[in-house]
Amino acid sequence: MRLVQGNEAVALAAVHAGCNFYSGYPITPATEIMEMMARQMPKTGGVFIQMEDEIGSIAAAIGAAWGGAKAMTATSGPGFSLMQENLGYACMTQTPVVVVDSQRGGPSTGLPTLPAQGEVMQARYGTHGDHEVIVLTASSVVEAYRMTVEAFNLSERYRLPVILLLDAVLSHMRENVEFPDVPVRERVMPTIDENFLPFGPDAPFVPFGSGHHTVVTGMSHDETGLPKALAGQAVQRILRGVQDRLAHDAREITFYHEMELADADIVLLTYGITARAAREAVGLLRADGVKAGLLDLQTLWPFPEWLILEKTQAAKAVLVPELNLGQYVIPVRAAIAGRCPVESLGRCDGELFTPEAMVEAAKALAHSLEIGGVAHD
Amino acid sequence: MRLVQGNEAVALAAVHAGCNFYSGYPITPATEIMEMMARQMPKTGGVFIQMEDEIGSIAAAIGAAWGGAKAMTATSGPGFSLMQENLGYACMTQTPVVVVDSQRGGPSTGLPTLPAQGEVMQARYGTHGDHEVIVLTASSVVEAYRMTVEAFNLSERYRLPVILLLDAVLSHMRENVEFPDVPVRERVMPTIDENFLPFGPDAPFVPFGSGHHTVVTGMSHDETGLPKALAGQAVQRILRGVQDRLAHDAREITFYHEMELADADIVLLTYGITARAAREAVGLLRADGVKAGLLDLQTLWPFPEWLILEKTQAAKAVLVPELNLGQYVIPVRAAIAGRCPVESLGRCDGELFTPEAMVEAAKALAHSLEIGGVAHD
Amino acid sequence: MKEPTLHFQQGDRQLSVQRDWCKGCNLCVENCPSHILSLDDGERIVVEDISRCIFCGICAVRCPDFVFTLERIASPALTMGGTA
Amino acid sequence: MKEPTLHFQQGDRQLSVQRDWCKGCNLCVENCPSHILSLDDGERIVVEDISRCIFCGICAVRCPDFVFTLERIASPALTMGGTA
Amino acid sequence: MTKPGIDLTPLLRQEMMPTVWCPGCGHGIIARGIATALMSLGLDMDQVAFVGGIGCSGRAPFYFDANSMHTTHGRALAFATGLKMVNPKLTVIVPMGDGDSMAIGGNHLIHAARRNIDITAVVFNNSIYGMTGGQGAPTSPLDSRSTTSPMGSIEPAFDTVELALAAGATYVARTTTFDFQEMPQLIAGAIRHHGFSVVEVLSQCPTYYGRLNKLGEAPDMLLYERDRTKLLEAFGPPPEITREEMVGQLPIGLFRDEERPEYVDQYHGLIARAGGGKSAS
Amino acid sequence: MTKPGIDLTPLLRQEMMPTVWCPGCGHGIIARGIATALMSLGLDMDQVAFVGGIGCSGRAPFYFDANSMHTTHGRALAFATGLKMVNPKLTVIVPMGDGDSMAIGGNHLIHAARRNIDITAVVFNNSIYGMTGGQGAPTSPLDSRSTTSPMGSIEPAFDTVELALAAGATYVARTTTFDFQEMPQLIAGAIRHHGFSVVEVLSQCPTYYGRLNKLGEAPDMLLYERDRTKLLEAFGPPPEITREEMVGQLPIGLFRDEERPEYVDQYHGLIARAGGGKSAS
Amino acid sequence: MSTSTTGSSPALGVARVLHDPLRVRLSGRGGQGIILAGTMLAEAAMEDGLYVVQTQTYGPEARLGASKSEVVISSREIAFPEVSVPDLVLCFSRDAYLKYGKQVTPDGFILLEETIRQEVPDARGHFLPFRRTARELGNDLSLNVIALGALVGLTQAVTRDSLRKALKARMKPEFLELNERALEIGFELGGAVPQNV
Amino acid sequence: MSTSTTGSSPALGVARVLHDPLRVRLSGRGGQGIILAGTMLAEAAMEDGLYVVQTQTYGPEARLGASKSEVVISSREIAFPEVSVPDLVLCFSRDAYLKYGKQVTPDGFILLEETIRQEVPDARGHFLPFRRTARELGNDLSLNVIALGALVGLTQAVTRDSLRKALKARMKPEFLELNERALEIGFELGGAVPQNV
Ligand SMILES: Cc1ncc(C[n+]2csc(CCOP(=O)(O)OP(=O)(O)O)c2C)c(N)n1
Ligand SMILES: Cc1ncc(C[n+]2csc(CCOP(=O)(O)OP(=O)(O)O)c2C)c(N)n1
Ligand code: SF4
Ligand code: SF4
Ligand code: SF4
Ligand code: SF4
Ligand code: SF4
Ligand code: SF4
Ligand SMILES: [Mg+2]
Ligand SMILES: [Mg+2]
Repeated sequence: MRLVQGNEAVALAAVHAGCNFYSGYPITPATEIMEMMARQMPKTGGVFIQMEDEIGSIAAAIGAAWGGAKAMTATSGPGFSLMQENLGYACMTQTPVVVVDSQRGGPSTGLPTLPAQGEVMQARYGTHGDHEVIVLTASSVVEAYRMTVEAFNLSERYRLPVILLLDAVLSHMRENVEFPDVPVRERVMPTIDENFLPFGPDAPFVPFGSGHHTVVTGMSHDETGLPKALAGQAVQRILRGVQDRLAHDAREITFYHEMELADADIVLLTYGITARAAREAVGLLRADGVKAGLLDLQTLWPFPEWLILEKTQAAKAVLVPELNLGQYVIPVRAAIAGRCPVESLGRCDGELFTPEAMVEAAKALAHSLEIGGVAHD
Repeated sequence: MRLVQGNEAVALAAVHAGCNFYSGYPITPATEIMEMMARQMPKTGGVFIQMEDEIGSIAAAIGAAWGGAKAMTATSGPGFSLMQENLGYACMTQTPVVVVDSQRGGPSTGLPTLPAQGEVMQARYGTHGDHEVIVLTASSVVEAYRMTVEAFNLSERYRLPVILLLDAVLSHMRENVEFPDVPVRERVMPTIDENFLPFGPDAPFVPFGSGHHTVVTGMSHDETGLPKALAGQAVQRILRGVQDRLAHDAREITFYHEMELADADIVLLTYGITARAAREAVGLLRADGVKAGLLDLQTLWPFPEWLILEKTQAAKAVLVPELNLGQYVIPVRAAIAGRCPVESLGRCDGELFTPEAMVEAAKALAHSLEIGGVAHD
Repeated sequence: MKEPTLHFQQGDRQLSVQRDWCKGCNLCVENCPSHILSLDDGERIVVEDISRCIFCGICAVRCPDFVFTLERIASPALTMGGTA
Repeated sequence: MKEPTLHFQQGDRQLSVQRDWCKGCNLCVENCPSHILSLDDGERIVVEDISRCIFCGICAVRCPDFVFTLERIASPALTMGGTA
Repeated sequence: MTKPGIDLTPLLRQEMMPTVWCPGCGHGIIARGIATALMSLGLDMDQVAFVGGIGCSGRAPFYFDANSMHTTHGRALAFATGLKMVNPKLTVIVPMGDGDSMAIGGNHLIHAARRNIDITAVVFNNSIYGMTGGQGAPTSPLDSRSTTSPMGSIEPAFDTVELALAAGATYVARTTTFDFQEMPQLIAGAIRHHGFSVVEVLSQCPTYYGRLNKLGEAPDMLLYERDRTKLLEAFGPPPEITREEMVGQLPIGLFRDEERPEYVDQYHGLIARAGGGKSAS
Repeated sequence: MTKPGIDLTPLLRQEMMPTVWCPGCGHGIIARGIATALMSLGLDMDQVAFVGGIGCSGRAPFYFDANSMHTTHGRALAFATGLKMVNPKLTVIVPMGDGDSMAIGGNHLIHAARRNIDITAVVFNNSIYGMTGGQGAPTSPLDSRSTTSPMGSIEPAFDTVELALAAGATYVARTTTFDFQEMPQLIAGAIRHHGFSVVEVLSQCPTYYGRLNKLGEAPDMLLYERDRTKLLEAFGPPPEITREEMVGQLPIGLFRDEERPEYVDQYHGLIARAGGGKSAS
Repeated sequence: MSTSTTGSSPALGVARVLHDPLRVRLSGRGGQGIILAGTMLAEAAMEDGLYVVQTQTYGPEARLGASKSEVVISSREIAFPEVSVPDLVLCFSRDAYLKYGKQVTPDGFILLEETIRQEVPDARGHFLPFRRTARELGNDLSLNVIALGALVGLTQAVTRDSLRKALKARMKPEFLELNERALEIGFELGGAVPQNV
Repeated sequence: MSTSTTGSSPALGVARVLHDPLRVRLSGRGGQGIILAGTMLAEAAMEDGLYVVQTQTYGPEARLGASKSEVVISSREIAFPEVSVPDLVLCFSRDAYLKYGKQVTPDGFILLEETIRQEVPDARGHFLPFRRTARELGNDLSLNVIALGALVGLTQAVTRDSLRKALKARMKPEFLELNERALEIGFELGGAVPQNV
């Protein structure tokens, strides 16, 4: 049992997951991850490098991945925006790399030390062009640890950049934790022959220096990696292929918690730090006779439509509290497609929702829909 | 009547709208806008500058706006990704500036010369943190002209960055056109006193050198512009204020075309270049007895939910063809909320949809829903 | 709650002290050639003995916080101690 | 459709020509000291008169397209004209 | 002009005082130097614009009662370029951190220098990232400690002066917060200079650089600055000494002050040639 | 080693030939120079990595049968830095365009130079943006024409060599595609050099730079290169000539070749000190 | 606010329109003037009072490989801007032929540069000596003008006068005379093709 | 895949818990060791076998202004990590008092640095001479340890032994002895406050 800060947990988890390359550029509230990696990497024989900016940080991480490392970088909003171009490069080149974004108030410099969830959509759509990414989030120090390890595991498994979204509160929060022993997906170097297709379906990730002279390009390319004719179709095939694999494995890659969903009239759908108040709110609501339940997502993208549909089947309303003006609520609404009302509860002033604020919103929603158990006062 | 290229139309429209500052960095397929501005600006006494990258381009444009210019920059996907951080700065500082993004296949370098619509969501959510932007699009050379002027007008009116989304086909396409005389919103320098609040509600945009010593910051700030205590609430007020103003003026700022919607069973909802094939498809479908109609949006964001609801009230299905794997269809689905099926038709291989492909998809949809008039073959 | 600026004069020289802006860094204290500056309990600057001040302005150029201003003023009325 | 590489030999020197890669830029044509290179109708390089070739390799270092290779080979069998 | 004897407070934005800077931070002394320079030049603050980046130093624009812009990290010079181009009458001063100007913003610095645009960049060089809490900067000396180089930096530091000279800046100077006479003088010279000027001011960050490198409090750090620098004789050209020799005797003074065609002028010449007479300015 | 007499085709990725470059483009000659250098050094292509940016020059990695990476515009050196750090056995060569390396990528260039990381940057300098169709570059000479400077450029050009030297590169050379003997030799020297090397090769772009500036076809442009450059005597230090004098006699040769602690080595020293013996390499 | 679809509505022109819309595809490799030719054809059609859309597909890769320029000409507004199956094809290089030159509507025409025959023995279409003619004329670069002339000489896709005007508008004065001659030679070349429609 | 909420579940400890959860707010200005104090308090609570969450609010602006560190201590898992109304407040500076030091639950305590009384005459709470004591001890920086000791001496929020252990774990050896003394002095200072609960 140790008292550990959120950012510290991420760094420790990365080391546990086999991370042996960290490149970064300081920014509040993510900096402690970098500072911890500056101490950890030399000790474990890994590489730490402070780059000239965030563009260089993610570029170096991708380069390191192709050099054979498990690579990570961490940043916050402004840096995350700068990383977008090269994040797309990682998608296009199917490079495993882990990117942590600790969200602070935005846009621009915004509220550098206060929490937000303003990058939920940016994490999915921030880079130009079609692409798939995996986006995880966490609401406690121990979960930050677990999700960091899973981020590495998923990035290895799917050869994709995986984004972990934290926020200013979680990054700086300390909790007493016992770290779970999360299994690590080790990278195995496959035996390859001259017919090896480095970008074939399900092809393993084979770094440089392996003997296969791989070509890695952000241009459209076919399974050999070369930018050839009909590249448009080739890239569509690759992008759709990734989409299909993720859809196929949806149940394995969707991490979530649930609470009292069986008979819930009102489902609170949360992610990240907001889940904590929601847990308390569900208790308070139940105590007040409102049948509330909680679906708390750790996997935000690929969008777990199947799960949301499954878990809200019997719901009479869904409430989506977010530290933004209503982002994730949109795909949720699209998924639920009118089967019940989906209400947004948003704020972007750098403050958390208290459990009481959620209770109030849930009650108002129940009231307006005349859902039983709410005193009509 | 002249034969004019899409990119040329944008440059000519910008000059018409009073643009007197252009900063940019070359990139296919947007480069001709820059090349034309390099010739036009010196002739009209405006400023043209080639910056060292796209980050610098949008920074210079924002700086120029505060110097008193009507400023524009143009780019394509990779450059648009790089601009995201400073786009957020423009949002936070309420700076009028026009950003053109001519979409090519992505992610990353992708398909540099082929069309796509992969930045529809990025244009809305690409920068970190909550914010509002106005995003316009066009499907013909004359519309590119009109929408460019409107982009300037709206950016003046709301002190917001306005994004114009083109694509590789439209940028490079030539059509014979007669340019309409689109009215220009001139910037008037208000008289200000010492109580002037440069970031007050509806405050006019007063550039530097006016005598008021304005403070412009990307940090959260209050109406004076200063980053003071309770800045979180201040920024939320500003962001919500912008949202409210745009919502209030929704009917004035939503540009669209419609075709045969009155009795349409199947509504094709398009934007940008895709609209052209859709127009032909509607004709073909009608000829085949399918009651199809078209809602073609020029204003993509703020999301015209009211319009979509109004125009699809009687529809039995909505089909959303996009040159991506399904982006805009998500908020459309959220808006329609189950009132009828909303189907995505997507591709990201650098090719356009032919009218025939749309007809086929519409018929399949009609067939699956057993909508009348479709031969069940 | 803003404290008024203190003004000290000698000949045509005036030393003004805006104590509110002081952060207690000791730069002036350690650089004053007359050793007449110190910090109070609230870690704000105090001019201990203005009579020993030579009105050199070193405190002004050393202070990062614009606490001191040394000016030549027109009317050379000698006023020791705070005037405001 | 790839055209076979041409090989010319003189003593232990061999000049190989990969015509397929030629883009007709004239760099070799204008730099060949023996003036024996020219472009055909398809704008591809032709060695007009290999007997006047001095096997200097200037064409190789001037060509941006790796069309020419001048090598020393082990067996100095003199073969004029294409061997493949 | 750099002697004591002026009231600078009219140049300050009173409602933002006191500054956010830590006790003893050299940035305030540089801000004072800039104010002194402005005062001595008698410029109308209506026509002065400050464009800062992000960092402790980037906050400087808040404290001047002028046209003030606080932009994004590293990009201030690009913003300033647009501003200056459309409004050449403005005196544009860009206070930059060392990370701001030479880590993330290095490219904009060298390009502004190349263009020789009439902007004055003042580099507040405290050899560290102050705002984010003491990480290494590209200006951190070899072996110096920071939170990202806890065992000492293994990266050679940039020499701001060398880089600015190589990139084409036409006025290049280095000074320190210790040098209260020269500093405002050099800044005033930079502002007067018609072209791109870089004035690097070595500044103390007692909170991070001082603490992590055991250099004592602010007063000690001023002496440290004195001891590690050496005035160029009679403001001459850069001396022919190696990087290694420079440690402990970093040259300070004015390294270049030369007239070359200025970018905005050049552009206005272009307008004239293109016949676009009704210039934006 | 730079004499004719070697078959370079085994080093080429046959299925990508012919290259995408225009007829007469100098980039192919530089590619040949790199191949010649590699051949002369006898390196195992399994242990050679090419990391290119975006631009005509950025395509070079496609044509070598090695580990090849074609990254994003301007960022190649940052990618290469990560790659080299985790796999120091790789010989890392970075072909860069002049826009790629000195417009958008200028910052990564100076930082790689500062760190002195063992990477060889070959700058394919054609004084223009080739790939996007002839826009001006930061290397375009004053008054030269491009599609974005139709009336002649008003921006002074960067001097790659000066910038690389100021930033700390330990091997710095300039040559041209005309100089078929020196060019591969200088590149080989750069690859052998342990530290950050920059070799700038002046290259002809007949399609845009040549056409827009009426310099004729590729053969004419080779002569143009010859005439505007002047060999440093005996590969000495950079000469003391002004920028203006340089026009028409741009110095070429080897400007610096000096040993300084290399970054990867330094980092491995740090690992040793930290006790993290099981190094990544 | 709903806006109208286009701002222009030219009067129906006088050209003999084979198909309406008429879809023309010009293809070749970079530097062969494909796009300029497409532009001039489009301007001529505009001069004839017709609607016109010209698009192009080229790439960095296409600088050597094949690129195309397409022109759609119609008496009505043109919705879909690209060409699925062209009515008229003009093709200057082997690669372009292989990629873009094989398909045509049943009653359409394919005009091919003569030398393609050597490189692609089974190529189908009308072979005309564009390149040789240009060389004989003394300017390799007039290839595209000759070919455009031939296309119009054969099909009257636009009126000759309009094309002459378009040429005049687009050509730099120093090259105009030469190209005017090239155009007339092209008309003749095209006029001599046996019309099997 | 559904995962469990936390990975830890400490045994219920022995500390006397005034409230469960107990919410403590420490505030002051930058450099006064607020966060370190919060961390040590949290570690002591952890040592006592309780759940604990420590959060902090500071900013670049707060380097001079007020910053706070909050600790929630509970025998059960802690959901909401921040503190709306604290049970215990420790406050070192005027600005911190004005921003964070005024609110407390009805039976809670507010401990204030003595000198605040001069700057805010109507300040309410128990005034203790943290600063003066630290200075007397010879190290201004032990302010936070003294105050933490006082808090625990008064309220027994955590056991003294646990806090001693936490201090030992966090302090650099060269400062340990001094701070151990500071802590004991703090315990005494706190123990002497009249307990009006
Ligand atoms: C894009 C981006 N990356 C990182 C940051 C975080 N950040 C703020 S200031 C700063 C560096 C401050 O150092 P310096 O520029 O030297 O200024 P100082 O604070 O030392 O004056 C950093 C990295 C940011 N705001 N934006
Ligand atoms: C972020 C970004 N901006 C712009 C571009 C467009 N672009 C591609 S190559 C290039 C410049 C090419 O010039 P240079 O680097 O000199 O290489 P060259 O083609 O001349 O060899 C540009 C601007 C891009 N791909 N990515
Ligand atoms: S003016 Fe001189 S003597 Fe007087 S207080 Fe200031 S430094 Fe000391
Ligand atoms: S130098 Fe200024 S801030 Fe520092 S103690 Fe003296 S008056 Fe106070
Ligand atoms: S080897 Fe020399 S002589 Fe022979 S073709 Fe080549 S350049 Fe001419
Ligand atoms: S130099 Fe090479 S590409 Fe050019 S003509 Fe000669 S063989 Fe062909
Ligand atoms: S952190 Fe350093 S640079 Fe920043 S204000 Fe404090 S002392 Fe100055
Ligand atoms: S455009 Fe210029 S640089 Fe690019 S391939 Fe062609 S000639 Fe070479
Ligand atoms: Mg700094
Ligand atoms: Mg170039």
